[in-house]
Amino acid sequence: MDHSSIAIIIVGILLFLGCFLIFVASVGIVRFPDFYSRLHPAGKTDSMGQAMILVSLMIYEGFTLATIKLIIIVLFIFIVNPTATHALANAAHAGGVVPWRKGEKKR
Amino acid sequence: MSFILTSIVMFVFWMLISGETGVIFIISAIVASLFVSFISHDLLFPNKNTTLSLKRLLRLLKYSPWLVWQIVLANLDLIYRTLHPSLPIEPHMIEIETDLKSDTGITILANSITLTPGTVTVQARKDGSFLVHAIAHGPANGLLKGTMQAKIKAIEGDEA
Amino acid sequence: MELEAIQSFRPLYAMLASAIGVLLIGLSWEKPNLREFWTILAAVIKFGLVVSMIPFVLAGGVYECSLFTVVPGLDIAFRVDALGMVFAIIASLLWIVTSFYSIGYMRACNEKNQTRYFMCFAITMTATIGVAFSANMFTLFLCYEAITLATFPLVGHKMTAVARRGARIYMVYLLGTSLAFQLFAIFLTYNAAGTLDFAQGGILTGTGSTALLTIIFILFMAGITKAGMMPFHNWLPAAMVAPTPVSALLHAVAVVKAGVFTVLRVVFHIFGPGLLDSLGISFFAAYFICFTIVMASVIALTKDNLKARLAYSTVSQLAYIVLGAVMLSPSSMLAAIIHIANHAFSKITLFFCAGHIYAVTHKTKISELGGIGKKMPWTMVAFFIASLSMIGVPPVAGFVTKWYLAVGTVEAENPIILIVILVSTMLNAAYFLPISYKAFFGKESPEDAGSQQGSGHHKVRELPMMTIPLVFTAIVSVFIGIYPDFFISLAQEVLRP
Amino acid sequence: MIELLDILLLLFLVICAVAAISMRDLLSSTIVLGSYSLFMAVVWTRLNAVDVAFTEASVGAGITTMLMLAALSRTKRFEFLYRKKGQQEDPNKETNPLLKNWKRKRFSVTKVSGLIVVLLTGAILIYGTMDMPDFGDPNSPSYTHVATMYIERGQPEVNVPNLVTAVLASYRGYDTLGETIVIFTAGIGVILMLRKRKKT
Amino acid sequence: MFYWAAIIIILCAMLVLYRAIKGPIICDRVLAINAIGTKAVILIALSGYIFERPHFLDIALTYALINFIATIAFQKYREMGRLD
Amino acid sequence: MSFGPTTFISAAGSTPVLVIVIPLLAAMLAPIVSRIHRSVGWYLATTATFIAFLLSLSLLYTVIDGGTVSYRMGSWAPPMGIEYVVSYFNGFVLAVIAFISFIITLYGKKSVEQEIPEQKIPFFYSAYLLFIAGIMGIVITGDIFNLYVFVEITALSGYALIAMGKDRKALMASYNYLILGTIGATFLVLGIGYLYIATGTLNMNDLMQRLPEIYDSTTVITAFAFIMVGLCLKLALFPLHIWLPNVYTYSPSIVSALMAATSTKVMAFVLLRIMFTVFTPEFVLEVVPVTKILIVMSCVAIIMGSLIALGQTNIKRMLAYSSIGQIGYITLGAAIATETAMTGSLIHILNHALMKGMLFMVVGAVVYKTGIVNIKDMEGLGKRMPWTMAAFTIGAMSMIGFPFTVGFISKWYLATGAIGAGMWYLVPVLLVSSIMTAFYFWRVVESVYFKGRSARIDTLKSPHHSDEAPFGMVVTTLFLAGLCIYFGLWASGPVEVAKNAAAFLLGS
Amino acid sequence: MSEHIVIKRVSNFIIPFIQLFSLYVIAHGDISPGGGFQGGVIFGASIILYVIAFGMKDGRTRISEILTDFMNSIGVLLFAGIGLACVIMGGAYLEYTKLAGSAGEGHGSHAEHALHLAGHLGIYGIEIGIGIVVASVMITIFFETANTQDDD
Amino acid sequence: MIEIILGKYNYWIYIALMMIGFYAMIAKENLVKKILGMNIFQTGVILLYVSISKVSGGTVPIIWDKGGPYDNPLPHVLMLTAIVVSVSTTAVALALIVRIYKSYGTIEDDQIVVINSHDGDKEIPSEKASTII
Ligand code: NA
Ligand code: NA
Repeated sequence: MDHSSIAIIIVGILLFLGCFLIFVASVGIVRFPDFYSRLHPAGKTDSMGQAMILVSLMIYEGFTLATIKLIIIVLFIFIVNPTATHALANAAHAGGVVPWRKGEKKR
Repeated sequence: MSFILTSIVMFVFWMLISGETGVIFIISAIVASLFVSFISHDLLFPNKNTTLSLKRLLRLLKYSPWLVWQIVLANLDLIYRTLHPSLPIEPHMIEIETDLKSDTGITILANSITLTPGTVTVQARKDGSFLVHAIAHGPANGLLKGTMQAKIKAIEGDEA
Repeated sequence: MELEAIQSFRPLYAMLASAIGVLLIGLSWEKPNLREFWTILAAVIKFGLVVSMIPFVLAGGVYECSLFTVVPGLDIAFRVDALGMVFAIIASLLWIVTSFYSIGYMRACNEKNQTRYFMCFAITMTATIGVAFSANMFTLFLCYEAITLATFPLVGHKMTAVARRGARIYMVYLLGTSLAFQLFAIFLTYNAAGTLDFAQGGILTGTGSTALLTIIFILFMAGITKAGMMPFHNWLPAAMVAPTPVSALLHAVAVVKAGVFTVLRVVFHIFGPGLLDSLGISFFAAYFICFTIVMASVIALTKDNLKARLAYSTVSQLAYIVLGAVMLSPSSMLAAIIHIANHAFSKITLFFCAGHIYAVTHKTKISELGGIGKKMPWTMVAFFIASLSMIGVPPVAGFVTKWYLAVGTVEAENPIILIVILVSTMLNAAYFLPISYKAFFGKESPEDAGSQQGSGHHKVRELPMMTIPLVFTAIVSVFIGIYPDFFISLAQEVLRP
Repeated sequence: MIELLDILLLLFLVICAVAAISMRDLLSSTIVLGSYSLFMAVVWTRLNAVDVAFTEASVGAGITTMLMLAALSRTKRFEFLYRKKGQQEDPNKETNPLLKNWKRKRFSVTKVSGLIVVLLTGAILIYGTMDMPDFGDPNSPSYTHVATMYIERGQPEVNVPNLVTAVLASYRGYDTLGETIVIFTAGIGVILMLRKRKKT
Repeated sequence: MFYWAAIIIILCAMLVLYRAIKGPIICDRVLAINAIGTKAVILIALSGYIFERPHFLDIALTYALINFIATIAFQKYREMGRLD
Repeated sequence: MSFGPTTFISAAGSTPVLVIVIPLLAAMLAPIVSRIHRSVGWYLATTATFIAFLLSLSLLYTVIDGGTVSYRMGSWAPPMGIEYVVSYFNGFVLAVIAFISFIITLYGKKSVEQEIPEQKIPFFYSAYLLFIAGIMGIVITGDIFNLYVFVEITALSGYALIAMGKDRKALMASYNYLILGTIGATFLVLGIGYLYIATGTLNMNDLMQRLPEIYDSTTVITAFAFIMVGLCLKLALFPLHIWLPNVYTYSPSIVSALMAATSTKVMAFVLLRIMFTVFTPEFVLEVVPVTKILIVMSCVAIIMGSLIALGQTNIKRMLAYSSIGQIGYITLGAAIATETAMTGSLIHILNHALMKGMLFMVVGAVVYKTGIVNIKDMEGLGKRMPWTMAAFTIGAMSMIGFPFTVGFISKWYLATGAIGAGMWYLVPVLLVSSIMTAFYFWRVVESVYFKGRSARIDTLKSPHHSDEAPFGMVVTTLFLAGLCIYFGLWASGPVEVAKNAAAFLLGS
Repeated sequence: MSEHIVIKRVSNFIIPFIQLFSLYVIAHGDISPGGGFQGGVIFGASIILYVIAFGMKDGRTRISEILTDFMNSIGVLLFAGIGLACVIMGGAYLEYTKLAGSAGEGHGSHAEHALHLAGHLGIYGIEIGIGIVVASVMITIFFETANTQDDD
Repeated sequence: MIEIILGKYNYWIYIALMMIGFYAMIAKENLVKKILGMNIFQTGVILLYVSISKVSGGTVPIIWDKGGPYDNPLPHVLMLTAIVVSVSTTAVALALIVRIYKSYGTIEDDQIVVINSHDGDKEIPSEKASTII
């Protein structure tokens, strides 16, 4: 196995993991009972999946200009996504949305 | 000072995303960096004390590996909760108090909370208190232990 | 024989005389005497210019004046030939007379907006001479429409609701039909003939199918509503709301004569008698016109309002002219041309009389005219003379027309029309003679007699400013009845093959 | 484009479009339209239209949504809909007395005729596709005529590798000037309509 | 490989779209759209590699930024009822 | 940079682009320089439109002398680059548009000062100039997509201008126009797209070369249909006219005048241009029976426009419906597709621009002085505003088609063209519409002159002296009125140009 | 929004990067996707983000109304002016190579270089012009549309 | 038939998108909805154009060392313009809607018609009319 095929395998694994995370996040967004709880998969799992796919692309690409851009994208995602999640939570809170409690009806 | 620093950051950023080295591009890079710095240097470094900002940046770099690890944990936790047929969650709100003073510190903590296991920052207040939504009691307790707060307090330092 | 044609601006000058008059009248709106002076001066100059062209025209010559080309095929051009001369001479002469009469009438009745009145009058005369001297159908149409526009303010002069209504009907009929039918006919004519210039013998010969030409003819007849043919005659009685000098102008000089003149132009110089004859539509037209003649007379009989009766009389008399033209026999066509003149002088006399009666006594109904002949002898004598002309009693002008018309029916071998003419003559007598009878032998109505005794200043007196014109036109009526040679020679000039 | 990926993308777009126009809450509509726009850009990257995708990314998802939000913040959030008896009250309380007793009809002429017009238009458009070259046909007139000139001569003549930029800035630079003026005009228009009187 | 990844992501996006359309509260929709946005970013980045032309990264970067701005705008609108 | 003789020559050779760019530059400058003084905007607009007018005239003369002028943007050869083509046909329309715009600008100073809030005047003039530049761009571009761009510039500036009307209905007018205008423009761009798919080019000449061999392609036919419908929406052909009446009624006076005089006419022009110079007469006459449909639609437009105008009480709305009828004249002439009828159609672009522009200017003057828009309130206005009302009367007569006005010339060519093409049955349509026009215009003229002052006028002070509109407004209005008569009597010049243009369109 | 520390701080942090990125997009329009239009929009978006995070008043102190009004025009003037400059230099409208003037005449590599440079700078110039207009107009439109100052 | 469907179905999806937007534009009463529809309509058109540019095996029309075939750049350029027009129109339309809401208190077309019908044909307010005359 040469260097590039190892890289490809790693790329594949990361890609798969990324897709899996995104899938989980999507399921979470659909499945969780209320808005606040949905924030968790949307804010974390999604970003993580996104990052993994981008990292797989970095490895695929090798060290080029595009890799730097990918890194920058990942960094931005980690700065921006939690802020967006927070902003949404904040908006809901300001709008008087009450968190779901165990045992309530799903909404 | 913040002007020059911003210019440099911007120039480096440009060169990282561009990579072009033609004369026109370099001139453009310089002009653009100066221009952005001119209109927005106070945004990037709102704190007058730029040395402090730089110090904080270095401390933040030291902090980030731990954060990445926490994020990984958070995801594992969420995967479990999401895919479990019975959806084992007990969402609730918690209040936490910190002695963070700077906006940057509060921001980093708020986003760290959001990124890490089972917690999302709902409100971050000027006085360093936070309203957090936790997906279950486990993650909430982890946050209440205060490990993260301490680490971020270390980034912020006592200078402010 | 080729007509001798000379280029001259004289026809244009004849029009300009009144056109400049319009400006001068408008500018001297603050000084009524000066204003009226301009009117008279313009009328006299215009008449002089027209008269100056008579000898050459009588000698078979033609004045031509091509002004400019609007677009290829549409020229503004003027041309003085015998037919135009007949109309122009009547119109310009009667303008002088009418002007005097108008001055008297307007001042007697204290009408408002007199400046507008005289300006519109002058514009109307400019356009009328334009109609007379047009060298082609486009120029004629332009002037024809200008007459409509310029007379609208005259008809609606009083600006009351009734006046506006009358004026609106006037406008709707004249404008509507000319835009709908006459213009259509012009489009078709141009398309068929490639030109709109009047020419001896017509321009449409051999240009289109019989059906097309028939349609064109019908459209022309329907479109020239100024000629007052039924069923498009209603504007005439409606326009009676106008001040009487305007009615005189409409019914004797400018408007209706422009209409029948246009019919003659169409018959003689667009179609040409030859073509019309070959189309074989003229007799249908003639019967149609006979209907107008009889119907209008019958309606006139029923009218108590003097001006209304005169209006229907006009409808009937104009029909003579058109009838003469479409019968296409030499004498009938001659009758048509000279009746323009004959009817003009007689009918204007009648209207002048009606206006005079109104101005002096404020009476409009025939039933109120008992005994008026004693108070207004000059007027009623003139009225009587003009009535005779209408009926066709020698030696007054109308007789000449009827004579030639009768001869024409014989030439055309159409006894039915002859009978119609006879019937209509009787009808004419039936609605005109009672008026004179009542005027001279009828009894005054009691209120009149009472009021006359009560107050001295209400005494009826004839106004010289109005009496002189009507006496003059009555005399002319008789004169051209005795000496019809002048108009006959002009008519023969028109009809010369 | 016969691939699964593209079918899914287009399906996504259609769902978004239908949802956007049928939602009652205009804010939701705007948001769904935002996701429509996001995926539209993905379609364009699939079609290799990078510049278009870039523009859509910045305009469709960003500016348009922002402007919609701004406009909604100054008008009403909910569309007025036909309601059956007993249904929920209109969240926009009606204040205009003229409209107190006014009710919207279930099927208006506008709706029915609109549907007919739309179906007709669509049918004609589909009729027009019958003689179109197949998707991606390299022998289609649109590719063999002017496009080939741009592709072959663009780089040597204009000296710009991005052919879109070459065409946009040079060959059809005048169009682009027009486009710039369109933007300017929109700016002037909005100023004319919305700028307040300065306080004196 | 990238192609199938893209397909999975689109399917996920459709899943999330359900939430965007269903709501129930407006914040749910925004959250869903935010998640769809991240998927769009990945799809665009992946496209570049499907076609072997990594020109698309600028677009992906733009997306990440713009999506953020829209979310912040929404937050402000929800809280203040206005954007200024 | 050297400003030698080359500069002059190249600038002179660049007239086709300068005629557009100069108003554009003025539009850019207007918001900036108007900060100096509030009337600078007007001076700028006047100067720019005047220069554009001069340039368009010189362009027209160049075309008359030396034939069609082609200008290549960036020197790129046509199918690749954008080309401006000035022929007899559009050179004529360009000059008309430039002239009318100049006159209306000259007229509008006071009116704008009254109707537009002061701090918005600079932006108003900017949008105004953009509108004019857009319209002129539409006229002379030789590239079909560039046409769309200019259509949108015109449309967008138009929406803003309309919305400046004082009545709140102006807003809805603008909005409805925006929706329908966008549908029209989108149809246009769809059609252009289909054409592009079928031919691979956007240049009009090139399209004309490449289209004939694929005339029976469904793509081409659909393209044509969509372009037609799109343009008919923009030019407000009868069933698609619904946006127009409110737009003309509630816009600021000067905008009503400008739009009435230029915009729909230019769209009609584009219709002709695409029908005959992108497609060919054979296509529209034989391949697709579009002329037959268009004839029917035009007749309906002529009759319905006039009919609805009869019932109006608002003078601006009456004029608007009258415009809808008059647009039918233009399309009718095009649909008959003979040289004479086409001449009528083209000359009517000029004539209607003169008449309708002038009539709206009259209404603007009346609104300026009295605020009156209801016909009933105009009673007795003839004494108060004699010159303005004289102009109105002339305009009315021209609309009716009196033989010494421009209206007659149009009717003459349309009617003789129709008869010449064997379609004599169209003449009654023209004539009936003339009569209806006479009805609704004469009603106004009558109440203006032959009625006492309306209660509304009586409430305004100083009834004794005439209260004419400001000098600038009256003079420009009368000037156009004069032209209505001048070109009604000396029509040979424009008719000659129109005839050549018609011949050019019909490819003979 | 005094309480929204996180949003403000993060906005503060990324706005300069967005702005620089927008300039980068404009400058690289000829070799990669993007250009004046996209860059302008992104720049405008950065200001919009600022306004959303800090309010209209702060936004207007940073970018004043007069400035945007001027920039709206300046951008188009730059574009149209480059076109006009080409005309003045004896070429057709927007014929950028004519900007090389006399340096572009002749056949040598020097002349060719000058022509290339002129063409390049011309395109660059108009991209900047587009960028200015678009950014400024986007800001203007957002400011005007979002401004609730006079609303009830 | 199958070939036609396979070759053209993508066009049909674009047409479906356009028609969804078009329907909203003409049949919806809410003014904002119309604008949403307009956006969808226009993106449909843009999609049609952009799909023309695709050529099988083609790549992004940016010259690179691996060579072509490149996709047709022209529709991309045209559609940049179309997007710009679309956003400009949207901006103007939204500004109008804001004004309409301020003066009518509603943004439903049919409600505004009702309000307008009660408005009558009012005169154009003329500030100076009374002072000048
Ligand atoms: Na229009
Ligand atoms: Na580019």
